Amino acid sequence: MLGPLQPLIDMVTSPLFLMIVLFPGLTSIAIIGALLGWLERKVTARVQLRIGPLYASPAGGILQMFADLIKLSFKELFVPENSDAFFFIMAPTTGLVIGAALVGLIPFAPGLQIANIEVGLPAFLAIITLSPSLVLLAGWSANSKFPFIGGLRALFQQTAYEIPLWLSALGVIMMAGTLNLAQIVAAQSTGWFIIPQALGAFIFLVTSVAEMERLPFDLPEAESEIMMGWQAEYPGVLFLAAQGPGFVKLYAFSALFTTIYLGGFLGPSLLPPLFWMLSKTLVVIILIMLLRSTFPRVRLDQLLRAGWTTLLTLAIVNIGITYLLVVGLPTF
Amino acid sequence: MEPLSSFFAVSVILLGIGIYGLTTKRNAIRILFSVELIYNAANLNLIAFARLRNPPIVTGQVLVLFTIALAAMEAAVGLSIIILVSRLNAEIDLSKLSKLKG
Amino acid sequence: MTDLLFLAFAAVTIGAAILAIEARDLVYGAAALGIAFLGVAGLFFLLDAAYVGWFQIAVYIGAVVVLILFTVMLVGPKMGEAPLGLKRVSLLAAILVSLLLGMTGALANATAFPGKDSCGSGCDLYLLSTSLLKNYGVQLEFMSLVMAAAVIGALALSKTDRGP
Amino acid sequence: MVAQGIPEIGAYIGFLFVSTVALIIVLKLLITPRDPRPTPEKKKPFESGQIAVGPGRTRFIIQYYPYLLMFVVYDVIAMFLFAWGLNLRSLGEAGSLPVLVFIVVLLIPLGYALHLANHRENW
Repeated sequence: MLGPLQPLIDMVTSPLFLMIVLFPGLTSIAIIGALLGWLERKVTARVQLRIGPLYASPAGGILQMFADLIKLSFKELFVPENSDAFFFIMAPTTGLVIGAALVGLIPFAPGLQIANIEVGLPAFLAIITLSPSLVLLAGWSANSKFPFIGGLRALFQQTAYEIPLWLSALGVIMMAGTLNLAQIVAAQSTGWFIIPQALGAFIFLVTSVAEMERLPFDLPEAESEIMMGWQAEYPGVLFLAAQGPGFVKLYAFSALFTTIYLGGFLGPSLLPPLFWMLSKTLVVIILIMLLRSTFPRVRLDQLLRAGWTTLLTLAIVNIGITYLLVVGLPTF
Repeated sequence: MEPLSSFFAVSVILLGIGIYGLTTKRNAIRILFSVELIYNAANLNLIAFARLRNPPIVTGQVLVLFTIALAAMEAAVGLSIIILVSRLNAEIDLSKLSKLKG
Repeated sequence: MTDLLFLAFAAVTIGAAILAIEARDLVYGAAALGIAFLGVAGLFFLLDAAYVGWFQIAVYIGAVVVLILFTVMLVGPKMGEAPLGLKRVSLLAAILVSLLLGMTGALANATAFPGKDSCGSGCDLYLLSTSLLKNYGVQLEFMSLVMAAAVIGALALSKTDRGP
Repeated sequence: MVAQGIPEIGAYIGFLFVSTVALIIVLKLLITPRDPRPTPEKKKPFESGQIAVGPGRTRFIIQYYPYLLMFVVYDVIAMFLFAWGLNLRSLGEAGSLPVLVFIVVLLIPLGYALHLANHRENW
């Protein structure tokens, strides 16, 4: 009876499709992104002795971001004059896809991973490198001053912090001897990598905050200087598409930090692995949010110089320490 | 499974496009694009030919790592030269840059 | 499935390569070049060279295309747009390209090339690493010298005595 | 089962891309007002309430260009080091010697770049 529909039903009920659409996939990304927005506003408000979102639901305004989302969706959509319409629309959309693609590489629990590829960690980092060119194109396409300055700042900042990010992740690879994220988690069953890799974890956290363009490294958007930077001209849904990757990247980077330094889904078997993974990720997210409300913004030249001198040197020192830990003292 | 020859076909077409750009364009940046396309054609060929061996060998991939690195260096130096030339001459059309002819 | 993926990647690569050469605006040309690199990376994945594919994405699209886009925006997208005016050369190039395409047709018909089967040890990541360091260690040193020369040369070239 | 290539991540990215584009198109069709003609003032570039003067793509930050060049080179180096790091245990000390020389040689241009940076005002 179902004859012609059978392949379709098979496809929809296959585990991969369910993963893509439901858990680590699209629906969860949208919901988690909105909840992270709420959490960030609440945490920042608590640090600054304010109340934060309050009205949009019975439970402390937890639906505030969903309300904002609906409001933004109903704003009028237009393209500013003299701007390059193709790149203006394509850049934030592709940026959203790239941000969301990161989540697919993370093992949330044994078997609960969309793509378990052999070179998972370089794949994650290589997908990250696609975002500077998109941000530059977005800033260029608007043909306006603030977006262009913001795009250039984003370009320099993200390229400067990518190298320390790669080199701090190299320490984990040297310890684990594999590039596969699930196997990196398995290698931590004898001890989390944050203890031998404390320096690397610190560099990774700082550089990933810079890659996400969050305070204290939010120069590309700096509201008080260049009015949201490269996002200044975006109306309605496109503004949503430009803002969304920030929260999705926060989620993905925190999950990656948990995976490679905090033992991922490993934990006492009283509770399911997924619980350990998500609770550790939540701790990392709250840590990054507290960074935001604690430190003041830095200047662009200070930022770039710190990235290319201090952090790069620390990353190379970390590689040396890891080499000694794994191979032992050289015997020339 | 498509035969490996189709990969060679893509490689040859890329090479053709690169040579076409190299011969007809006079913009320095456009010529750099053509060179990069030719590099990519060569890389594709190397990897496909490494798969052609029975059993396949890994040397092709190692060579491609070196080629990609060299192409990146070439782009870095080439683009610095282009920026310098455009500052000195306000022009990057290679047919009009004839100062060195004396 | 692989057939469809191969056709998609090949079409994207070739179309984007043509666009990169022919696009009126250089910014579009640079973006198309990035997409062509992405297509080549996809072909690398189909040949089971996953590490090289991600290397290609990180280096070419992450770094080289960004540098090209920055340079194009700095130099000005419209600068250096000379009319072609090279009828004979372009005719020669067209003949050359069609010869190459004809060779392609001959290649595609040849039965000398077997279909690709399982890759086995030819695509092993650890073997790649060992081969790179054990058999090509000296070449790696020369590579580092080339890189050092390239950085120093590029920095010296872009050094300006004037202010920004 | 560890997959070598892309089928899964490719399907995921493709699905994401198609659904995002579809979402945007559908939302645009659903949402845009009946008479979607923005007024000329609305389409002007944003400049904090002022009327924009001069070209939009202005104030090019050129002084950090050397950082971009260094990024290209160090990206390549990081990828080479990844290929070394994953096999460190079996390579051991003898196999790692080329990479140690590699790292030392590449610290020279970094030193040169930072030497330049100290002699310039901005970076």
